[in-house]
Amino acid sequence: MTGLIHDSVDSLAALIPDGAKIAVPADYTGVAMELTRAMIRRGVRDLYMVCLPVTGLQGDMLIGAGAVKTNETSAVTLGEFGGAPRFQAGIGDGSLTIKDATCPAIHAGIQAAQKGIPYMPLRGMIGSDVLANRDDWKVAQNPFSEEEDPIVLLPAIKPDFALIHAKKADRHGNVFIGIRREVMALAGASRQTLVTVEEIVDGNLLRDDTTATGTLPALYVGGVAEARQGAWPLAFWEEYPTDEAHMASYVAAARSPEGFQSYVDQYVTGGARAAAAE
Amino acid sequence: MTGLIHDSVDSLAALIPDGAKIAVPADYTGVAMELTRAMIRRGVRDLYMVCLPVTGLQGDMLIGAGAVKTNETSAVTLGEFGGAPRFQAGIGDGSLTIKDATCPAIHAGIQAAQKGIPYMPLRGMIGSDVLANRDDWKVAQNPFSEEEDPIVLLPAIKPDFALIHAKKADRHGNVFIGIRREVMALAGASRQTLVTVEEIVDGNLLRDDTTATGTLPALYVGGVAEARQGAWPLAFWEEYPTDEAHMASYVAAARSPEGFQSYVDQYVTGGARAAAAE
Amino acid sequence: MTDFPSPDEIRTEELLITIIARLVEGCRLVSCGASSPIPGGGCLLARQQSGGAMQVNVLGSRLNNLMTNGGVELFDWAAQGRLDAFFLGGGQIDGQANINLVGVGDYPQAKIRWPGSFGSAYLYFLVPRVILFREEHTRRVFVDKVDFISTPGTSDPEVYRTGGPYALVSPLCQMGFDKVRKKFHLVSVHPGHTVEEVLDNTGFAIDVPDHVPETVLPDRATLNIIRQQISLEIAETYPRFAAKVFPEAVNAA
Amino acid sequence: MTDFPSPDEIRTEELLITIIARLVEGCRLVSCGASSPIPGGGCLLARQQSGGAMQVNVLGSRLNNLMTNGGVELFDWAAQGRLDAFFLGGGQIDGQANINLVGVGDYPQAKIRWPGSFGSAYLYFLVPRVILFREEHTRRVFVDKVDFISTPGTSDPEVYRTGGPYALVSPLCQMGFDKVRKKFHLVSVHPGHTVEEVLDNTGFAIDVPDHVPETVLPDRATLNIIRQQISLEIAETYPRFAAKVFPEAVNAA
Repeated sequence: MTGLIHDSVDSLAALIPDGAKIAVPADYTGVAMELTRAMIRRGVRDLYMVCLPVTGLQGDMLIGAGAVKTNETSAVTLGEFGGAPRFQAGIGDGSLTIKDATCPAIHAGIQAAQKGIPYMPLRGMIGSDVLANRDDWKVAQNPFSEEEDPIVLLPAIKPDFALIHAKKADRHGNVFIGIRREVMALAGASRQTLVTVEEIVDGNLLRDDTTATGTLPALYVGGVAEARQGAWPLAFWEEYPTDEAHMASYVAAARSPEGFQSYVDQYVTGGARAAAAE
Repeated sequence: MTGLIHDSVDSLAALIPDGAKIAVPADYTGVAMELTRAMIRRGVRDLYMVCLPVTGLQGDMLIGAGAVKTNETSAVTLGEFGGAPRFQAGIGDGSLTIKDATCPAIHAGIQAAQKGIPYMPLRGMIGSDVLANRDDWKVAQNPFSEEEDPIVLLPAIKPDFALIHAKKADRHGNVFIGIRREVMALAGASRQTLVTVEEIVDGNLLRDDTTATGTLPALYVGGVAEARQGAWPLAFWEEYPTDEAHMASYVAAARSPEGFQSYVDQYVTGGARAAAAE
Repeated sequence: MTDFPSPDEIRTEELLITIIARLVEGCRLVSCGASSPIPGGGCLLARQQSGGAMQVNVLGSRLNNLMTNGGVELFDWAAQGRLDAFFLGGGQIDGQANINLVGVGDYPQAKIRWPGSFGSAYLYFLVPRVILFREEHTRRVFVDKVDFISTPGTSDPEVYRTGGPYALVSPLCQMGFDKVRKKFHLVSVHPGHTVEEVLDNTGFAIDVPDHVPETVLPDRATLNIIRQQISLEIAETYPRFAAKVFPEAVNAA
Repeated sequence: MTDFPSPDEIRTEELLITIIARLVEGCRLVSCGASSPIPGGGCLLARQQSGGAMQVNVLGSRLNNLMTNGGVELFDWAAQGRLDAFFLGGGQIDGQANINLVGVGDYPQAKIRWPGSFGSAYLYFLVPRVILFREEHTRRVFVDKVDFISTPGTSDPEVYRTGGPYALVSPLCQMGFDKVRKKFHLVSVHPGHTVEEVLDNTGFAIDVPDHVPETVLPDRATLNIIRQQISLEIAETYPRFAAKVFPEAVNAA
């Protein structure tokens, strides 16, 4: 495999056209925050953002920057730092179309795409307003039951791009994801996976017995760029913790559109990110 | 977790009652051959044997010993050693009920059980005699298509026991399966997983970062017993190769019921196994 | 004879951990969700008391993580029937045990928007003992009717449902839920609180028996386990919670 | 000018590897199945010639394994549209490209029982270039009508099908398949063999053009790559095949 390694995260962000369907993971999986900033710099618009199964700062910033038209998610939250202010504002003024889901339903839609099947049945949800507000979901009789047995059918979710941050990749484009197995489903479901990594390493991760089990093969990968501290200010695996002071300052700034814009000016389009991440 | 570690493979085999639905993996996953011999020693009967997705010597021996009533599989073969003689004989005299499948259909049935859903749709199969002979499979319209779009629906496969051989387990019952990820699906689908291992080790495999990714947590496990060379005469991972001379002698013996019985007398109920495995 | 400390020796968090441990007793596998230090502590206490028979998955923990198949594995456990207990909160919980994690006002343009339903619309159906837990017991939380049903408390008989509300635990009381009558009932009131206080702060009707017992406190042995052992186990995942509630243990460690 | 060796310098296996490499040219991802040294060799040769653009998964190989998600991953690739080529054999293959991997005689109590259908009933529907490959070209294998359809050569238009028969390769010839006419046609006959020999040994009717070309041999550069490099790559998974077909390379290594 050649040509998967990009020189910059901005070059990776340039692969994502306006209107793309992107999939992003929960914070524990590894969030490509540097790529998120590059997407905002490039001014991407009209994204359909699927969260597997929830999002936080990444989603809030993309929403705040006006990059997201529709958000399919089970939750948007900054966790102990509180509600996601730009998400809440987007809901409140109707500028964001929300498709509320429940975590396993998004997993099932992604797994359906991974398996190349048009839909997957799933238990639960019947009688909830989550289901009542999803006209793209169906309820049907379980064909293997002789009793009345309704079950929800969830259409496959097929993102154009999955966006993740991981620990390392080799020059072939194989990516070490360790125990974050949801990346396999996300990558299988998506047309291609764009990856930032803490480090690009020599060798072949698939040929090393200690890494192969936790490696996403390059055949799923559309591009890789090195981004040290690339999940900042979020925590990344066991590698580094959340930058709590920065998160608090984000929440304070993002309460207003103007505050959010000045945060972007400072940390996304301006030069303050590198300094803050040190 | 306490009490998952058994002193002997025969004690593990005693957990499997007559009539149980067992699931066994393909040779590359790790086949519990010592446990298979213990099951034949105990004289287990009327098993429903599901193969994920195929079997070889293990299935042929269980069939030859009269332990299997029904076999759901995509193939039974001894690979380069030829056809599986007791399987062929069981088919020929009608004593074995065969449910022919195709590999991904068994994977899908097992994954449906892993996800706790009653069935999973899957592409392919339409127009095949595999499908035509499976009255437990259904074909239905894809409810998400406005065109005519038939798709096969496969019921969940819920084994009572999955039987595997693995490299090591800790005393808590966590089992190292490495890159053999199909074990996760098999274990999730099955009521419990019975495991033989080359070695029982100290410590906790889930807490060691280098092993956690490839570890089946004890919560799926019904029992573990140490069985060094427990896949013999089959190859096991990169650990040891097929005992080719022994396989050839099995194939020669198993051509007739008498030859099979004398093989069993020698290597299963007799004491020759230990010597041969050296 | 069991040695009980006096109520004023016991922190509310310690009492809640004790109650939760009782509620998950006998389970084989329990898990708590994100941002759940008290449920996590209750599960870890129950595991300690089970003598190893119970397995506990703490989301976000490295030492008490039992998931090696990605974020979906918790949900698969539930559908497989392996997960015996889980915890749900809610911006609103109503008298029929419906839960709202989405918002207040008309959907989707809610006046107040919360994060979203997470796994509630699934786990509530499939986990036999779902314990409703909130640290705020007010009429704002416990409402007559939720504005949005993230997940319903009960289902019609044709709906596949092996799980549902098992108990409600708050800083004031413990309630049970009758699935046939679709109604909560008061099980016990915590020391220092009264039935009237519960009723005043609950926006839905509940059944109150003639005699409402006081919640049994942890005995001294249990309290010692919480303070000396469970505190540190919680601290791995929730350092700030542990430092606040168990400063002695955290500082000594 | 390209340097071609004479036919008698080339082993049948080397010719077949060359043909297969041509048939998978331009693919992004190809895989061969179990017990497939010649398809495996063809894929590895094609990868070498692609300059790194093609990825090859060899089942059973450690060095050329691209699967890290269990045995199901190959099938998931196919359904995802990532897998461009695969290989199928068959105890019987008929003139409509139906494949029988199950047995001869009435089902299920077959007179002759083969192992079973493996993944054929799925991959044949979803892999654009399925190459039918048998080392035996006889009327026993290439029959008018199979006794059991493990997987059908064609499907009705309403059936979701992105894949199917792309070519048939045997030691005698290469055929193509017309999905509309549901019929094989002769593409080329290997040096040393004739159209008559093909027809005599084929139990189904095939279209034969007026002029049937001779199969183009590998040029000397390609042959050197096969003998010096591909031979050793195959040997990792198929040592006995490699030792038999490429004794010089294997002994030298």
